[in-house]
Formats: sequence, C-alpha cells, structure tokens
Amino acid sequence: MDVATNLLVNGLATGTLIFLLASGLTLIFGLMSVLNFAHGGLFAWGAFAGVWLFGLTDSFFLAIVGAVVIGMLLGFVLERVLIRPVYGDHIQQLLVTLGGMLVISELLKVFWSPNPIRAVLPDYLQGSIELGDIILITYRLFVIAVGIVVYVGLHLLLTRTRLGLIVRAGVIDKEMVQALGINIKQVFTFVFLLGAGMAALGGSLLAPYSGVIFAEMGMQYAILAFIVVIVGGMGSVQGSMIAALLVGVLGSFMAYFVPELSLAVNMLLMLAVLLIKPSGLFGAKG
Amino acid sequence: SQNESASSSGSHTIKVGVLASLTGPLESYGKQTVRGFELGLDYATEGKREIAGKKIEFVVEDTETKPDVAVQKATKLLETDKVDFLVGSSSSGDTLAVLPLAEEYKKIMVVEPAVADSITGKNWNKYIFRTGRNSSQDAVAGAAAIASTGTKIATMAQDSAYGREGIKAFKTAAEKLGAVIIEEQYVDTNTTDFTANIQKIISAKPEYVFITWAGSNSPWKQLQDMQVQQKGIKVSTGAPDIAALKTMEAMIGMEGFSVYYHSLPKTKMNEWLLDEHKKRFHGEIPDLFTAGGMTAAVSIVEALKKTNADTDSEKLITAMEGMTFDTPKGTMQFRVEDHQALQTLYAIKLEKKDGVDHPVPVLIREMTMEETAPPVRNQK
Amino acid sequence: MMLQLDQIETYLDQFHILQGVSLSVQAGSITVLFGRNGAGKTTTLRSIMGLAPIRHGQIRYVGEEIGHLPTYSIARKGIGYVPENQGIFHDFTVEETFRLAMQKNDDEQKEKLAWMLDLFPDLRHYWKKKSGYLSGGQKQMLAIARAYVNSNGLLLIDEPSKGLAPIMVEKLMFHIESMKQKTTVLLVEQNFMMASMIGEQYYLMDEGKIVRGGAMQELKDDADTRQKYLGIA
Amino acid sequence: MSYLLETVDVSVAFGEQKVINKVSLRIPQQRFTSIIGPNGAGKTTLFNLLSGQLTPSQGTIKYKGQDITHLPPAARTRLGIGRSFQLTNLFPKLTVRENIRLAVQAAQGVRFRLWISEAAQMRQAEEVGRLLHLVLLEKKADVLASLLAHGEKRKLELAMLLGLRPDVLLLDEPTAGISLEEVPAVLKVIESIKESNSCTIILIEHKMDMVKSLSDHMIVLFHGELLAEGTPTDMMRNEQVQSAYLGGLYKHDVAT
Amino acid sequence: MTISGLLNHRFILFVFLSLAVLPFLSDSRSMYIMFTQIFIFAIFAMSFDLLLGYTGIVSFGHCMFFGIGAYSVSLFLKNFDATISYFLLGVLVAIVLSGILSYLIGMLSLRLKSHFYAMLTLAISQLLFVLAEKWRSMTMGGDGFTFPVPELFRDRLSFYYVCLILMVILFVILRAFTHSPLGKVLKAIGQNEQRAEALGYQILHYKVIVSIVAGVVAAISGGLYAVMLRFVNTQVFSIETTLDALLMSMIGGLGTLFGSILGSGIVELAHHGLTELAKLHPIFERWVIFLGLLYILVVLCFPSGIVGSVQEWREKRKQRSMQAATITEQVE
Ligand SMILES: Nc1ncnc2c1ncn2[C@@H]1O[C@H](COP(=O)(O)OP(=O)(O)OP(=O)(O)O)[C@@H](O)[C@H]1O
Ligand SMILES: Nc1ncnc2c1ncn2[C@@H]1O[C@H](COP(=O)(O)OP(=O)(O)OP(=O)(O)O)[C@@H](O)[C@H]1O
Ligand SMILES: [Mg+2]
Ligand SMILES: [Mg+2]
Repeated sequence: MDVATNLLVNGLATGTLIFLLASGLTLIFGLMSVLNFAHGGLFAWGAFAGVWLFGLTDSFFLAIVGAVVIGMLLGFVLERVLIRPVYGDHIQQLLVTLGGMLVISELLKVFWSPNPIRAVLPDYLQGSIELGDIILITYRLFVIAVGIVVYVGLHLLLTRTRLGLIVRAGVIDKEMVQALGINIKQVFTFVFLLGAGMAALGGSLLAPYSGVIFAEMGMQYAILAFIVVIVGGMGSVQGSMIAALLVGVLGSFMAYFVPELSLAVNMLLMLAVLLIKPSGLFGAKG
Repeated sequence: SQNESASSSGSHTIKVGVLASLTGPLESYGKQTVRGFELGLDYATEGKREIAGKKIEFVVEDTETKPDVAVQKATKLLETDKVDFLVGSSSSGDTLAVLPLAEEYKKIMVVEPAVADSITGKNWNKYIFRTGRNSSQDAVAGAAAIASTGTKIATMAQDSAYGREGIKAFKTAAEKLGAVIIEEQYVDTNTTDFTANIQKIISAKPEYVFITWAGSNSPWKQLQDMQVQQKGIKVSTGAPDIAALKTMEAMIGMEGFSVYYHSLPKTKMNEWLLDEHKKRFHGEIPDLFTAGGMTAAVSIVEALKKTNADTDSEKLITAMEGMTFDTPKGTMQFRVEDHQALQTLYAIKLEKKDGVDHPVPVLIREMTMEETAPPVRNQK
Repeated sequence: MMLQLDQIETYLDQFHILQGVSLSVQAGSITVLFGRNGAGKTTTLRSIMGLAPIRHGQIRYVGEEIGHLPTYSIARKGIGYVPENQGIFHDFTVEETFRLAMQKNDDEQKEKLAWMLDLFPDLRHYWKKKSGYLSGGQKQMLAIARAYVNSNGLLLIDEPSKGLAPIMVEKLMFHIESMKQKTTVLLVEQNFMMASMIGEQYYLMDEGKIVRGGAMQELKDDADTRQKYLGIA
Repeated sequence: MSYLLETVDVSVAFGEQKVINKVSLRIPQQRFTSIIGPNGAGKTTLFNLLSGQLTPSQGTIKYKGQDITHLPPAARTRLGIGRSFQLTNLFPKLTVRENIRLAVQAAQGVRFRLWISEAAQMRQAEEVGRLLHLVLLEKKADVLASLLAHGEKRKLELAMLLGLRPDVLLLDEPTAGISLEEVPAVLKVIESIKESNSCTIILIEHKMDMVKSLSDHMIVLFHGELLAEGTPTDMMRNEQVQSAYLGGLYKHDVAT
Repeated sequence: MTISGLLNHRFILFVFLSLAVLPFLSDSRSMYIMFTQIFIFAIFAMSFDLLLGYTGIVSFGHCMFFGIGAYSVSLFLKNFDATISYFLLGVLVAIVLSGILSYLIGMLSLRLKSHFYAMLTLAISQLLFVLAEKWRSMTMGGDGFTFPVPELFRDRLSFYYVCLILMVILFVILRAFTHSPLGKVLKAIGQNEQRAEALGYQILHYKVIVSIVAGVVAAISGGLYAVMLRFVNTQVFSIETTLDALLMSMIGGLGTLFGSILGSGIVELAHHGLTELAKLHPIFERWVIFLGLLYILVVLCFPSGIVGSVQEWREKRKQRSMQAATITEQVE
C-alpha cells in the first residue's frame, strides 16, 4: 500500500512540475496559438540561470526570481525579433522558432560549457520526510506548493481580468480588436513574456529535481509540455493542470507496474484523447 | 581503392583520421579523445611525429553524434585526405555506421571510446581494432568489484541498447562469481522521475544496486533523496568523466569501478600524460577518455614501428593481432580473436578530497586484463 | 468639422486604391458614401481607422491629425467601426463580445448597451450564445451594437442594412437617425432608399476618387447622376 | 404530382432552441420559390438542411423522390443541389479564374482523374470565360480572390455556383452587398437562368421588389416555423407577414 | 500535361543537367555522398511538401514512413542477401506497409484540425520509435546495425546516379500529380475545406489519397537513406528527421516541389560549409548558432520560401502591369 501512496505522491509532484513546465506553453501555444518550438530552450535557460545565480547569490529565492527575469528578457527578444512578424502563421512560426531553439540552446554552451552541471538545493529544501514507509521528498512538496500558487494565479488572471478575452479575440481577428481600442501587439508581447517567464520558472525548479542540467534538456520537456497542452485542451489552465497530473501519476505507476509500456505511455495517452475528444479534456470546441 | 593504399604507403606521410563528437551531447567526450590522441602521438614519437622517416599527421572530423554525418566525414577522410587509419568515435551509433567503410577501403580503424559490444561482435570486420573497453569489460569489472558468492544484487540501467547490453553482461559475470541478481530495473531514457524504479529496488532489499548509466539526466540525486544507502543498500557504478563526477556528490562512499582517473594508474606514461596535459591545456587534468585517445595513438605508432611504417593494412593486421603495447593504464593487448584490447580496470571508492570540486575515485585494487577479459562474440 | 479627409492616397500592397480622396463630415450629421463595388468605400473607412495606412494626405478628427496614428489609439479617440465583414469573434458569446468591447464599462457605456439591446432584442435573447452561430442579420446587429457602445464621437458603418430584414432595416434607419444627437455617422450604404431618407450629406465614389458630393437633396433631385453612378432613376 | 425537393416535418434544435420546427415544404420542378422571414427565422438553417451542412434531428428530406436526409454535402452537390453561402466563402489564395474552374471541373465530374484531354480543358476554359462574363468579373479574372472587394466576392460566389450546373439552386441573399447599380445585372443572370428553365431556384432575399418580380411562389418562415406560403402578392398583403417582417416601408406596396 | 511540358522551366532543367554532369567535374566520393544525401532528403522533403504545401496537412510524424522504409530495406539486406532484388523487395514491403499505415491514420484522424492531427502523427511516429528501440532482437535498438548492400549501390558513383534519377523521376511524377485535376482540388482543399466539399469533392478521400502518396514516397527515400549509410538506427524515427523535411521544404518554398530540392541542397550545403568553417576559425566552433540564424533569416527575408517568394514577386509584377492596363483602359 505504502508503495502506491509513494508512487502517487511522487507522481503528483512530477505532475505539478510538468504543469509548471507546460503552463507557459498554455499561454503561448494554447491561448495565443503560437507554435513555439523554442519553448524548450526557455526551460533550459531557466535551469542554467537558476543554478548559476544560486551559485552567485546562494539565495534560492533570488536565483529563481533572477531566472524568471532572464527568461522574460529572452522571451522579449524572441517575441520582438522572431514571433511578431509571423503571428497567425503556424508554419512560419515553426521554422523561425526552430531556428531560435538552435540558437538559444547552443548559446547555453557558450555561456556555461557543454558539460552537464550539478544543481544543488539550499539545506532547508534538502532531504526528505518519512511517514512510516512513505518517503516524502521535501523539495517535491515545495514544488507542489509552487505549482498550486502558479495555478491559482494564472487562473485568476485569465478569469478575473479581460486579458484572456483580449488574447483570444486577437487570435481570431487582430484588426477588429484594435478597432475596439486595444493595443493588441502590446498585450501579445506581455502574454508572451509571461509565458516565457513561467517556462523559465519551470526550468529553474526542474534543475534541482533531477540534480543535473545539460544544454539538450529543453527539447524533450518541450514535447512533454506540448502533449500536456493538447491533452488538457488548448488554452485551458485547468486542463493543463489535470493533464499534467495525469501524465505524472500515470508515468510513475506505469514505470512500477508495466515498465515495458512506460516509454509509450504519454504518447498513448495523447493518442487516446485525440481520437476520443480531439479538443482535449477541457477543450472549448468539440 | 587498392592502388590508393599502395600509393599512400609509398608516400612520405602517414595520415590518421580521427572521428569524434565535437558538438552535441557528447562534445566533451570527443574533445577528450582528440586531446589524448595528440598527446599520444607526441609521446610515442618523442614529439617528432614521424616513424622510420615518415611524417605522421592526423585530421579531426566532427560526427555531431549523427550516423549519417559520421559516414560523410569518414568517407571524406578516406577519400579526400587519403588517411591510412581511422580512429573513433564517441558514440556507438556513429562508430557502427563507419565500420563498413573501414572494410570497403581496407583501412585499419581503431575504435575509441565507443563501447557497444557489437562493434567487436556481430558487426565486427577484420580491420576493426578497439583500444577502448567494451560494455562487457565494464560489466565484468563492475561485477568483480562487488560480487562474491551469495551477494544479493539489484541492477538499474537505462532502457537502451547500452543499458540492456551492459546489464546482460554484468549478470553473467556476477553470477559466475556466485552472486544472485534479485531485481533488474530499466529506466526510460527520457524520464525525470525514477521513484518507481528505486522503489522496486528498495523493496527487493539487495545488498548492492549496480547501475549502468550514460548521459546526463542521472539518478544519483534521487537515489539519495530516497535514502537508498541509509536503507543499507550499497550503490555501485562505473566512475564517469569529471564533469559527471561533479554531479555525484550524493554518491560519496560508493564502491564501483573506473576505466580511468588520472590518479589511478601508477605508470610512467600516465605521469607524463598528467604533466604534459596540464602544460598544454592551462592546468587542466586529463579526463576519462583522454587516456583512451592517447592509447589509440600509441597503438597505431607501435603497429607502424612493427611494420616499419608500411601502411599496408594486411601487414598491419598481422602486426597488431596479439600485439601488446604500453599505455597510460599499463600494458594492453589486442586479442587475436576479436581485436579487443584487453586492459586493466580499477576497483574504486568515491571519496571526498578537499581542494577537489568532485568526488575522487580512490583505488581499492587493480583488476588485471585477464580478470576483465570479456567473452568473444564475433565470428572471424 | 468632425472628420476631414484631405487628398488621402492609399495603397494596398502595390495597388493604388485611393487616389486622392477628400471628404468632410459635420458633427451630429449623417453622411453617406455611395459607389459601385470596388469603388473604394471600404478602403476609405479602413484608411480612417488606420487599418489601411495612407501614403499621402491628411485625416483630421475634431481638428487633430490622426492620419498616422495606430488603429487602437484612433479607436480610443472615440471612433467606432462596423466592418463590412462584421468582424465577429466567432467563438465568443454575445456577452463576452460586449465584455471585451466595453473598456471603461462605466454608466455611460452601460446605458448605451441597454439602448442597443432594446433596439436589437435578439442580442439580449441570445446573450449566452456563441456569436458564430448567430444568423447573418443577428451578426450585423451585434457588430453595430459593439461599435456603438465603445464609440463616443463618430461611427463608421460599412453597409449595415446588408442582410437585414426590411423591418429591421426600417428600425435600424430610425435608430441611426436618432443616434444623431449622440454621435456622428459616416455610412457606406447600397440601399439608396434607406440612406437617402436619413442622410444629409452624400459622397459618390468611383475608381478610388470622389466624383460627387453635397447635400442629399441634390442627389435626390439629380436623376442623371443617380442613373450614371447608382443605376437607379 | 411528384416534387423535385420535399421536406417532411424536418426540425433542428440547437440546445433548447428549436431553430427549425416541423417544416414541410414541396418544391416542384422549374418553380421559382423565395423564402423570406425575419433575421434568425431559420432560412439559412433550412438551406443547410437541404444542402447537407446540417442533418435534421427529425423529419426526412427527399430529392427526386429519393431520401437524402443523411447524405453528406458533397454527395448532394453531385446529385445536383448547389448552394451559395450567405457569408462569402471562397478559395482566398486562388485567382478568380481558378475558383470558378474548380466549380466547372466538379460539374464535369472530374474528381480523381490525373489527366484530362486538351478538348476537356478547352471546354473548361470556355465555360469559365462564359461565367466570368456573366458576373462582370472579366477584369478581375486573374486577381486573387482574397483581394476582391466585398461585392466582387459575392459575384464570384454566384459564378462558382452556376459553374456547378445544378438542378436546384439555393441562393442565400445573393445580392447582399452588391451595389445597386449592379444588382440589375445579377438579377438578369438569375432571370436568364429562370427563363432557360435549366433549373429550379430557391432564393433567400430581403430585397422585396426583387423577390416580388422573380418568384412564382413565396414561403415565409417565422421563428423556425412555416408562417405562410403562397403567391408573392398574397404574401405581401398578409397581415402577419407585414407586421412580422415587412414593416411600414412596404405598406404602399399593399395599396398598389 | 506532357513530360516536356513539365520541365519547361529552364532553370529546373539546368539544375538537373548540371547535377548530372557534376561527377565528370569532380571524383570526390565524399562529395558524391553529400549530394546523394541531398537527393534523398529532397525526395523526403517533396513528399512532405505534398502534405503541407499542397493540401495543408501538418504532420509531425512524417519520419514514420522514412523510418519504415529505412528499416524494412535494411532488414531484408541484412537477413537475406545483398542483392538488388532483395532491396526492391524491401522497398516494396516498405511501400505496402506505409501505404496501409497512412491509409489507417488518414481514415482515423484526418478529420482532426491542423495541429491536433500534427500531434497525433507525432504520437504514432514516437510509438514506432519505441517499437524500434524495444524490438532489439530485430533492430538492435538504439545502437542500430550495419548491413551489406548490393554491388551496384556499393559504388558511390552509380548510387549517386540512382538517387539523382529517382529524384528527377519522382519530381516529374509528383509535379504531374499536383498539376493534375486531382492536384488542383488538393490545393483548393488546402485553402478552404468546407467550400471544396460544397463543390462536391469528398475531402477525406483526397486527404487519404495524398497522405498515402506522401507516405509511399517518404518510404522510398527512407530505403535509399539506409542503403547510403549501410547502417540504420532509431534516429530515423526521431522528430529531428521530420523537422529536417519540414525545414527543407519550407526554406525552399512550400507548394512548389522544386523548393524542396533547393531547400535540401541549401540545408545540407550550409551545414557542410559551416562545419568546414568551424575548423578554420574558433568563432565558428558554435556553428549551430549560425545555422539557426540562417533559418530565421530565411523566414524573415523569404516569408514563403525561396522559390515561393520568387514566384510571388513574379506574380506581383504581372498584377501591377494588369492594374496599369485596366487603368489606361479606363482613361480611354
Ligand atoms: N488587399 C488588397 N490588395 C489589392 N487590391 C485590393 C485589396 N483589397 C481590395 N482591393 C481592391 O481595391 C478596390 C476597392 O476595394 P473596396 O473594398 O474599398 O471596394 P468597396 O467600395 O468597398 O466595394 P464593395 O461595395 O464591394 O464593398 C477593389 O477593386 C478591390 O479589388
Ligand atoms: N450552429 C448553430 N448553433 C446554435 N444556434 C444556431 C446555429 N445556427 C443557427 N442558429 C440559430 O438559429 C436561428 C436561425 O439562424 P439562421 O441563420 O437560419 O437565420 P436566418 O433566417 O438565415 O437569418 P438571416 O436572415 O439573418 O440570415 C438563429 O437564431 C441562430 O442564432
Ligand atoms: Mg466594401
Ligand atoms: Mg441567413
């Protein structure tokens, strides 16, 4: 039994982490419908920046904040230089962000050498709590906490303000939105920054999770994030959360009970969802 | 291609083509090999870079860890640069892709540091020699380091050709030594969360968990988080390169094996390597595959000495089969059957050394080349 | 003068669409822009909104040059726009559409909205319906109401009667007319009968130029011109 | 007598709203029928049912006696039911000519063929030319559809429809947004089709004078139900129709 | 549409001819290999263009057919005998397999909207990747395996011509395909499905047809690729493979076929050139950055690819002259 609980808790933790990684994409891909293949690069940057800053300041909090800022700066450049000319054209977004991905993940090596780097934690997040046979890794509990905060924040932002509406409208008909007196470019830039920042946040939290970071880490998680957004339903924060948790828990249970399948599980999940309810678990249009 | 080799053997320079990953995930491996090779050449020719009056040069090409690129570059080396030897490469995939070219062009290829058994097994051809150790040797060493009658061992590896192969070999070796494998865990190459697998290992209650791992997203942190050692399960694995060692703080106290760490071998050549490397590369110490690169160079020079700088492949093969030669790790021998270099490996313990930013593999004992000899898997 | 266009020239990629259009709209009046298909009516309105940027000429709104402002700040000055294709946000509900449109959401806007909903009861009736599912005419109503609530000075309306049932057209005319106290209207219209009833000024466009302009009454009396450019006696 | 197109108690509901409620229509060969009704009455929806964009939640639709209730749009088009869309619906990145050519090709039944004879191509070209002329778009023949002005798009829409050479024409407000000056031209097109008796036309239009002059028969929809049907003059006189649809403007029509 | 009619474009003819005489100017086999690879990826990219450029179908899993081709050829040559006939057999099997697979996927899921379909194909290709990883007895997993190839193909020069000829033939066939009445419908579907359907074309049928054709062509290129390497591993099923096709067809210009050939050439040569530079000057050690920048520049400078942009430019000039004509007309 304790095994199951263990798997569950850790699965949930991993799930929350995945949500943190995906949340940025929920904004950028789900809401703004920008196929951002450079998103993985943002994770990696978040991770490296976080580790680096923690080394400098040895304040974990500052490190994370710094990572987010750096992520946003990077996002700003991406949006202005790459994305802005190609809004609404998925194909070109693909090409341009692929290029961007190559550049930014290669730049990582320029700044931090191509070697894997160890990511450490402050003592107060080290170690683990044991309840009976259940091992609760402190850091994972921390991640869950952050995840919940981000979720609530994002949810409020999109439900309590008109931001969500504006972005959705902007995707449908940019001109009309502007004719209503809204500076859509500014809004898009802002949302993209937000997304980039959250990607960086996810990355910086991911680093200590596995304990080691490397320049190539981005892509693989990016795909996972895309899966989550699709499964959850484009632009639905609840969707992403549920989907992420599903991926996390399913993953850890599969790995324990049916390891043969675990490599395929995410893909199978997405396959099933796409065939049964293409718009995703919480997708708007059927 | 016959006449080409003739012509080149007539000419006054001998050329070696070195294939290595200089970009992509294996970049650092590749660079170690290249540095090592250069040093090795200078060592073996006392810096003259010539043998029996023939100059010896080498050309480096980046395979980017992509088989198709590897093939292109290898062909370029063989065709444009007309090299007499190939050396490489950092990944088994690249190396395997290049093997047939060695056969097509009838050129010796010295494999370093790719580990896949099939290189000296199923896919072997007579032009292939390997100075690097192969998975089985790792495994045998790993087993020798921990296994004895009745030891309960669990294994954990990535669910990849490398991982599976390694564990298979380890199992046979360990069982030969009387140990019992009570649990085998294979982790998907791209998972973040190893909880489930570690969980299983814990519940199997082994004395040791033996880990075969390559690549960056390593399990050390999570092994620590899940308090495997506190539960009386000793972790054992091969000590990786220094960059990766830095990520193994959590594993201090671990017993395992090492292919090379600069402080392990007690040979003249290794001392020279250490000093020279520091001299040339602003104080850096040689790493896991630097010695390998050097070994490859030395083996080629030695072979050429025997043929008196004749690069005719047939002559070279006869010269190299069974050839013993000195390396930073002591004497090695190309086994006649599969051209795999038998070599010393080291049983080690990871210890914290102040002033060093990574856990240091400290020698427990040397494992002789006979002891680590892997099974022969090719048909000649 | 509420709005004054002075020799504006507009290109759509390399095509020279507006070739020196000048017109002026008096505060509190209704001005109608006639012209055959492809004459440049829509392009004119788009130029005013900054959606089809002008190359040359000037656009003055209550005395202020707006010719080179970005669309959103033009809109913020209080110009409402009803595009030809209605510009409906298809997967928005009617309610969401207004939530988006009403920046200030102050009493004034609320009151405007209330008025619009009285004018177009269907909108109230389908308050929670996806606007993409509205009927052609209902979409037209939505577009007009949306433009009206967040404008304060000038309304640019591109062929509003298109697709409306006669009774709706009639109501619409009545209301546009009664909007006069509150706003000024520049109307592009094909329905001459309707337009001529409510419009005071008119302009006639052809081939990207203004070919006639003046008091509506003149056009009503001038059968030849009507015949020539509108094909109606 | 047998009817060309027939609906028996068809209904559609979106959510709780019954958009079409038990509507039974009988459209005989060669008769020009117009459908009028206030905005949101269900006219377009009715068209969607006839052309297959929607399938009724109950009731059946017969075409030439055959039950087509569940046929997909493409199949119905091939049976000869052609429809125009109220909101323009074209191939934006193809030229006007190409747009029409696709319709003509469909009419020729060239679907999965990889090759057609020069002769066939010639015929296509001629037909396209004819249609271009018919809808006054020759000047714009090689312009991308996306670059057309609204009215021009409406005309292209019509041309494509005619290109299909359907037996039944469903026209959804074909002249909406076409300039007064050109309405007569479009009218002529429709009249000429009517004269030629080549096909049966069902028209949705809000332009009363046009409807009156064209139609033999008129159907009034109201809140998804069949309010009344009959000859144009009767309909114009009909009290309900006036109050619900026409409004004051057309009062004088009644008098005359 | 006659063959001569298809190759009337002088430039295209010129390119093909110069590729044909190239070997007479240089006998460097590494160059042969590089060009052989260009041809192979050109074929692959063309098949992708068929989907994306013409029919507007976005697939992130196109590598699945490439991989099927590669593996089935490799396995035949490895397990049986290195003869042309077994090669052909391998290709045949690959064609049948990918035909069936694309048919199934098409029927199953082509109703899905753009990126949903894309993700679905991604999933399926990844599952094949996993299969190749796990079915070690057959595929040797990630390490992959080498195998002997038929005499004819062992000689780099003759293989160069084999691939070149295949590329040209497939180009001509596909071009005829896209210019055929059927092809025209595909383009229409790419722009406005609902309208095409209203014209009486059954969308799904067309989409399935085109994805089968694309799948089959991709499978052929995969087979050639394996033969070129004389080696295969799971990389053929990796997303990077799909992305390569994507990049090449887009850089060249979607919906132009020839663009894919150009794109393939550009990507390969740029890649080659940069890696050479890397040896000359340290700032090029990180040459990948420059590759990325190149992609970005292409989009920003040639939004619709190189061939595409050239065509548009021509189009514009035509339109302008037309406009002028009409205006003068009106003046008179
Ligand atoms: N993006 C564009 N590029 C090139 N030409 C265009 C573009 N948009 C419109 N045109 C052309 O500009 C001319 C004017 O278009 P506009 O829409 O202003 O006409 P209009 O008066 O509104 O006609 P309608 O009454 O049909 O709406 C038309 O000939 C049209 O073909
Ligand atoms: N897909 C749909 N989902 C929900 N409601 C719909 C849908 N399609 C139409 N409706 C509703 O059905 C009613 C009739 O729509 P329809 O388009 O048939 O009206 P119409 O008679 O064509 O009006 P108009 O003359 O303005 O075009 C409208 O109230 C509309 O809101
Ligand atoms: Mg217009
Ligand atoms: Mg309608």
